[in-house]
Amino acid sequence: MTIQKEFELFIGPNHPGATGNMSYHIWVEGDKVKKAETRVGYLHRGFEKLMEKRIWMQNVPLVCRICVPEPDVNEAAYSMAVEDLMGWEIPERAKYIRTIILEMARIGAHLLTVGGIAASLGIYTAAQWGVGDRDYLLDVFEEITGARVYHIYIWPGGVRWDLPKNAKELITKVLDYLESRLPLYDDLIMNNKVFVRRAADVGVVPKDKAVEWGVTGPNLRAAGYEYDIRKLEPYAAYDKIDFEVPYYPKLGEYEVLSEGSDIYTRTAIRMLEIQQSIKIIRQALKDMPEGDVILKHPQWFAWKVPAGYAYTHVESSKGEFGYFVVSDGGKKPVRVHVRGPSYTHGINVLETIAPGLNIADFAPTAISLDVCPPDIER
Amino acid sequence: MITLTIAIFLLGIIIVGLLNRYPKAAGVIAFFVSLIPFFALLSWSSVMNISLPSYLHFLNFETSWQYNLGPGTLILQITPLGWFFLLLLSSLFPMVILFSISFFRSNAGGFYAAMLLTMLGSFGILLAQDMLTFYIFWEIMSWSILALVIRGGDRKAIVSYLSFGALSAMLILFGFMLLYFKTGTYVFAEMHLDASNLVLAAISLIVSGFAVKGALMPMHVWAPHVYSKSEEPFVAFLSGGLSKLGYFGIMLFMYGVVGFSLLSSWGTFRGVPLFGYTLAVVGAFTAFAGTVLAVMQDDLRKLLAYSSIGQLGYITIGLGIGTPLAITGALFQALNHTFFKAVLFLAAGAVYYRTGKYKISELGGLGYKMPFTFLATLFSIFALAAIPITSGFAAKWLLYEAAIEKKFLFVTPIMLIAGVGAFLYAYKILYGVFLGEPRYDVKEAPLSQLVPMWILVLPLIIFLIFPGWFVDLTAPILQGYGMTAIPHTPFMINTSLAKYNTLAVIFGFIGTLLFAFILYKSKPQERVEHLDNYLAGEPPELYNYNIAMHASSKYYEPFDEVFYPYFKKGAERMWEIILAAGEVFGSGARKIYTGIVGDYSIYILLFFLIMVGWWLLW
Amino acid sequence: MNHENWSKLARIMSKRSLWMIHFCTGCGAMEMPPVMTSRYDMERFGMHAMATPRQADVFLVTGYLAVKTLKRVVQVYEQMRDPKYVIGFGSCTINGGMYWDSYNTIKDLSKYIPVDVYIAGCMPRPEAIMDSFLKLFDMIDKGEAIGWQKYHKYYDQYKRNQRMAFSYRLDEVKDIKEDDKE
Amino acid sequence: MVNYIDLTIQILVAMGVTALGFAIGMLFNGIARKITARIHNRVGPPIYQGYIDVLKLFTKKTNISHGWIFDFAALFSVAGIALTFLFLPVAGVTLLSGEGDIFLILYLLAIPALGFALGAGASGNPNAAVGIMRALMTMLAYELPLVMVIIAMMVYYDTTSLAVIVQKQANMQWAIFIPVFFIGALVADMALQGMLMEKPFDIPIAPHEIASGPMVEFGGKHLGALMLYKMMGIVVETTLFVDLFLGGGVVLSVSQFGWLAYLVNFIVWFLLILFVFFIALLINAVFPRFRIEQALKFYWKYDAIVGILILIWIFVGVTI
Amino acid sequence: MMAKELFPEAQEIRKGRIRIETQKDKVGEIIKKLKDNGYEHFVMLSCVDWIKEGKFELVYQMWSYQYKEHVMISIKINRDGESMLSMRHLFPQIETYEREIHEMFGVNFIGNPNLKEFILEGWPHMPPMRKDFDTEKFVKDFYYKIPEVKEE
Repeated sequence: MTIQKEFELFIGPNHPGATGNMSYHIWVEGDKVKKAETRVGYLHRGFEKLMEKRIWMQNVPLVCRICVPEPDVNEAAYSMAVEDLMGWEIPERAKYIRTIILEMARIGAHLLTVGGIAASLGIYTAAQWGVGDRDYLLDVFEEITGARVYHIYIWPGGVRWDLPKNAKELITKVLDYLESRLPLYDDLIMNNKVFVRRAADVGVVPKDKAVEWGVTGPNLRAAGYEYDIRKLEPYAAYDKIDFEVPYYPKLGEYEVLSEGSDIYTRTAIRMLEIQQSIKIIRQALKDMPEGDVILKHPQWFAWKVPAGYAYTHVESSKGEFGYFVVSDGGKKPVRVHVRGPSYTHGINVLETIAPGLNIADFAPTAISLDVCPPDIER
Repeated sequence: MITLTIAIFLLGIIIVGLLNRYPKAAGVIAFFVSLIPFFALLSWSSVMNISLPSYLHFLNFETSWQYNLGPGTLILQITPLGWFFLLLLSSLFPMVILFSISFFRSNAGGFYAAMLLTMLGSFGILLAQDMLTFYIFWEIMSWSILALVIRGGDRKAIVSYLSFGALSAMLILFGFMLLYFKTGTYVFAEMHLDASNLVLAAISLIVSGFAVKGALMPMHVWAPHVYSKSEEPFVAFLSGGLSKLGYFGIMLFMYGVVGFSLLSSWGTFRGVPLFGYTLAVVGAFTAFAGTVLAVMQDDLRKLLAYSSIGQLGYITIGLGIGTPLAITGALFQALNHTFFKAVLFLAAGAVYYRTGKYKISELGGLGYKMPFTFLATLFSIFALAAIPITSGFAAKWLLYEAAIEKKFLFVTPIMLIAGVGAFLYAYKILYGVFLGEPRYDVKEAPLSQLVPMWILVLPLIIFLIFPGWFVDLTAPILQGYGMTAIPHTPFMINTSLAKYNTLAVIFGFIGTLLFAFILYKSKPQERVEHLDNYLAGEPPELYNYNIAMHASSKYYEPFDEVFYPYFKKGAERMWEIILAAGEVFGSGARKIYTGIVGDYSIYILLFFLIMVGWWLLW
Repeated sequence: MNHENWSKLARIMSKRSLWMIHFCTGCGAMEMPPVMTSRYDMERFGMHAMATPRQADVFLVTGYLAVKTLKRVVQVYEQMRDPKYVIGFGSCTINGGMYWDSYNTIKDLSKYIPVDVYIAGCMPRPEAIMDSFLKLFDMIDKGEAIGWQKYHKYYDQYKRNQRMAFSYRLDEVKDIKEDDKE
Repeated sequence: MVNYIDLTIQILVAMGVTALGFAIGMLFNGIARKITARIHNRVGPPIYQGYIDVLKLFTKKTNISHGWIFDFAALFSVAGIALTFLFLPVAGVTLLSGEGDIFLILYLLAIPALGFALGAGASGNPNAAVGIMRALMTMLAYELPLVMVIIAMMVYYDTTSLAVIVQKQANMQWAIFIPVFFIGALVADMALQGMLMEKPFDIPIAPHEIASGPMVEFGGKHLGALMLYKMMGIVVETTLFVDLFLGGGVVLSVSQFGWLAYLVNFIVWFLLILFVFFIALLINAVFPRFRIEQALKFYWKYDAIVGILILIWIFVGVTI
Repeated sequence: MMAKELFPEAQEIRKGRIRIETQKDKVGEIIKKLKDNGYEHFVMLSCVDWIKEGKFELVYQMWSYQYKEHVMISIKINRDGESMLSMRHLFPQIETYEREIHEMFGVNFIGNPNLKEFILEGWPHMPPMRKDFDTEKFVKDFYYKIPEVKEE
């Protein structure tokens, strides 16, 4: 009888350490992970199949369900892909509104993630605060778009309707509130000695491999690359807005305490991005021109999109969100393929860096990579 | 009648030796022979002020025995101290033999013969009244143990036992020679010692010699090898019984021959002789290091071996402190250790008998398959970890009290932490072997193995309820040293610092258990399968019911990671210093660091010789 | 205390201390954090999330269920101890919602496990979720939340449906249909 | 002759005190959750939530078991912790064994822990096994500084009895007012944090890592019993701290004031353990948890060094 | 060097989007060359089912942070059973994409040992993302026909 030395643990699907409905199957000996396998597919709905069955416009409500914490990036990327194929240039005001919406969504998602990282290391207060503060953002979303989570506000050709009259005050109020809260988060998380001990130099993605492995977004910036699609290939109104991309080792007010690319740096980058997002929204609100917010297009439900291939990508809170759309000139897309950032982070990267981690560090590492299962399996 | 006994023993040895091909018959004969010491013990119980019931009066062993041997006279006589240690050995010995009957399937005659010879040797040691007798029987015991170690067949074990046995014997012999040189007599009673350095050297040598047998820390190297590579029943006897002979020797010479007042004359610290203080510190270090090393082991027998080293360290502490409280505690710990460690080794034997495995990481889930073995183990582990529902607690408690009474500020925390460390390895045994994933489909151990285990558990329960009885046993021993027994009633022990009332503990425990039971029995329950378990929602059938769920391999990995560097570094540093010293003597001296146990023991011997020489000159 | 009073007490206790299983089955789980935190705070009702099914009383099936997840849901549901309650969350659990033509999501949760309360909407607002909790309390109080009893009673049927769904095989569905006719 | 009436009264009082201990434990659970909720900006559950939870667990319709060793756990845990409580001087009164020996209490505290560990091991879940490993190592970690401080106190007060220590602190001569034991109290408070399994030392039950650890397979009445153990554990451990450093809550002498003294002492004791627990909760709310080896290093490096300094202080003080 | 310079046959769809149509045996070479020339980020591997032509189109997509350019390397293989060489040695994440395409389209990748079940579990029918798999019909025949639990 051969005796297996490792024992098997399932982190998820029914486990507090799993982000959403996914599962990590880990083999552990003693306290060290020897091997990890990501198991996905628990959320598979066959979106890409469904999209082929629906007309272009019907797909907008579908795509936003691909990433639950931050649905707007999907709408934006899909809309941009359609606009790309159609050759549309959307109104200037719509671009600014998209910027505002996307950045607000980013703040919300980052608050969730930072809270999640902190909670996975034990600061439940941070998670409670993060989700609680995010709720004020959702209120603004509700005021603007009519929905809390799935907004379906960004459409091909612009945004569905103009901002309400009091939008500026509403948004500014929330931003002021959030800004007043950020020092508290710093005290609770980033300046917490125990947090630093737990998070620094843990769950390191090798810097030289990060790009090759397809790491994107804050995780890539934590590894020391100043890569941000908002800067590289500006969409919406990002080319007209002045903002900084935080990356390791430029951690602003946070001390550089580690070699980077670890849980601590990834958290710090996210905290800094929240500040930058607030800055971006304020600028966008200030610079926003008047005018139409959507293209005047006659037949919403009878679009025929010219044949061709389009790939558009946006910088989501998790990384690069890309839409590969193929049209044959018909009423329905031939193929929509979504590139979620979690696809590489959650499967390949995590499986590679997991061996050697402690059990205690596994869930925080996975959460700090911001793995969101619905965009893996769609 | 002692002559007759020795004759029966020798006859028995020859018979069982000849019956090598009939292991069961040899075992039965050996078992009956092995009962003789116990009867002798009963007949001598008047030494301990215990009167025998009238129907046992036919037992009539004479209390002293002499034989003229040319250069000296062999004197054997029963003393309270000898009686106490004989109690431990003679009650353990038949049980071990009984266990062996079903344990050995072939080739057992030699084993029984050597065991009987070992017992004969220890019998003599415990009764010896002069150094010559003592040494002769000591050698008989040592060599017959060697025969048993050789049966284990591991070269490293044999070499390490041989070299450390020789070292021990040499140290003892050298000490005896010094004493003889000083006093001109072999007989303990006739020695008149003074506070000279020569006597101090002699007693230091003798105590270090016995410490080798008692596996005290710097000289413990042989114990893990021998314990882990010999046959189970023998190891149970060796660890449970024979290791106590070292402590018997220490007690005999420290308190019997030299005496407390003479020890104090070489300097005291807060009323404790410096000699004893050193011993206590070494004992505390042994207790701690043995515990830490035990936690790191994966081999069940090695774990138990290091645990033995750690637990025996407590006895050393007690002997070192040397107050009545401490000596009572040390003797109590010796008694507990005899029984619980024997049970643990026998249980390990039973587990091996059924599964053929010793590695903890390869065992698992035997608790429901071998419930009685498990329960016996559980009781022993309660005693080992000093949980207050066995007598294990009383012993540790006495030692702690003694240490606090003498204000051992730095030794007591180490003792307590070693006690907590015992929980760690105790749970490793429980979880790794008996709980967790059921990996083996085996039957309960045979009855002839269970009965000895359970008989050996009994004293742990009896002395839980009546710790006062134990204190009664120690009274004559302490009287011999001019001390009085600690105040007690059958259920209660008093010290100057606190009281320990077992009745309160037992009735409180039974009461609260009843309370919990009523609370708990309120609802029905159903038994579920092992794999109907929390797997984060994953259905086990998807994995063909094949999910490894036993976490015992490297169970305390974080612990190992924290402590291993210190132990490794410490040893390395020591050898670096030795190498640097060797450099002075020339290039050939580099061979000193050979990694062979025998060589190390010679170094230790050299070290002691140098020390002794220095003392003599001074 | 007689049996009736005892079970009444049990119902009151179980209503005021519903422990939820921590299993985010679908995208509806996104509205669970707000419900658990300062805005809505379901711990006011004594509800909080539990890591393992052994400790939990109420299962929130948050949204659509892929068949792969359904297997886990059934496993978890069976590991929970009676009395246990299920809240179907969002339109997807009622009729498949916007995934009505998806090949991988089940369309009606109550075919596989008994559901005590449904919440409509995609996704339901926290207020709706809180309302469903109150509704469930009410039902427990009146002894109407008997999903777990139904599961024991019609165990065969539930098991059959689960088996059919897990197999994905069209022929098995037809076979059972014919059996029913006979 | 045994006085049966006295014995009966004693047993009844013991049962009452045990029940009271459990009641206070459950109340503490509610208070803890309320306070934590306030820190989270939430309303939180009602203060009596602990009672409801435990009653609910005991009224669950079905319970599962992994065999008799598993059942053993629940029994042992409740019995052990109740026994420990009976041996503790509560507001200056000890029911069993008037002396209340500290070593005995420390070892009695191991009974429920070991029982719990047995049950968790018997469930066969690796999460539980890892949790127990962490629990035992945390125990090893916090015991070192704790016993150092306790031994310093034993030598200072020249007794190993908790009851005597409480007596010697009467008339508000609390140990915490002595500078060396003020530092000692800080050290012991960190150890208490580990004892109570509050962050940063809630390593054994870390839900994100090992899904609530040892409790993973416990449900229904088993979990109810374990919750009782945990809740009572809070009372026992905070009482131990209060007895050691805060005079056990004894402010009025029984001989002078009679039953009034019992009442006042009891209220003071309650407020003091609540205060000690409150501090633990505040630390709990704002800290992440350590990794297990970090906890070991924290206790054995920083805490233990302070502990050694205290021992040296006492050592020198005693010698001179 | 930019993709246009490396491969003259590449066509620029619009600014920053390059498309290279090629044969399947050249893919590895092209990816390798692009990887060495600054196109270090492998974005994704997509599959398009052109059912009328009877072809699968595999699109390897890469991005250069340096030139801010997105390259789609497109090949077509036969729908019925033609397999493709695995590119997992070039970028580790390709393995996962291949695994998904294997499951969803039924394309076999030679040299990828890890083509086990990924998203679906126990799926007995044709790979669902193929155009000839009718999800609506499947749903009607399967999910809607599972009987309700009858209560007496």
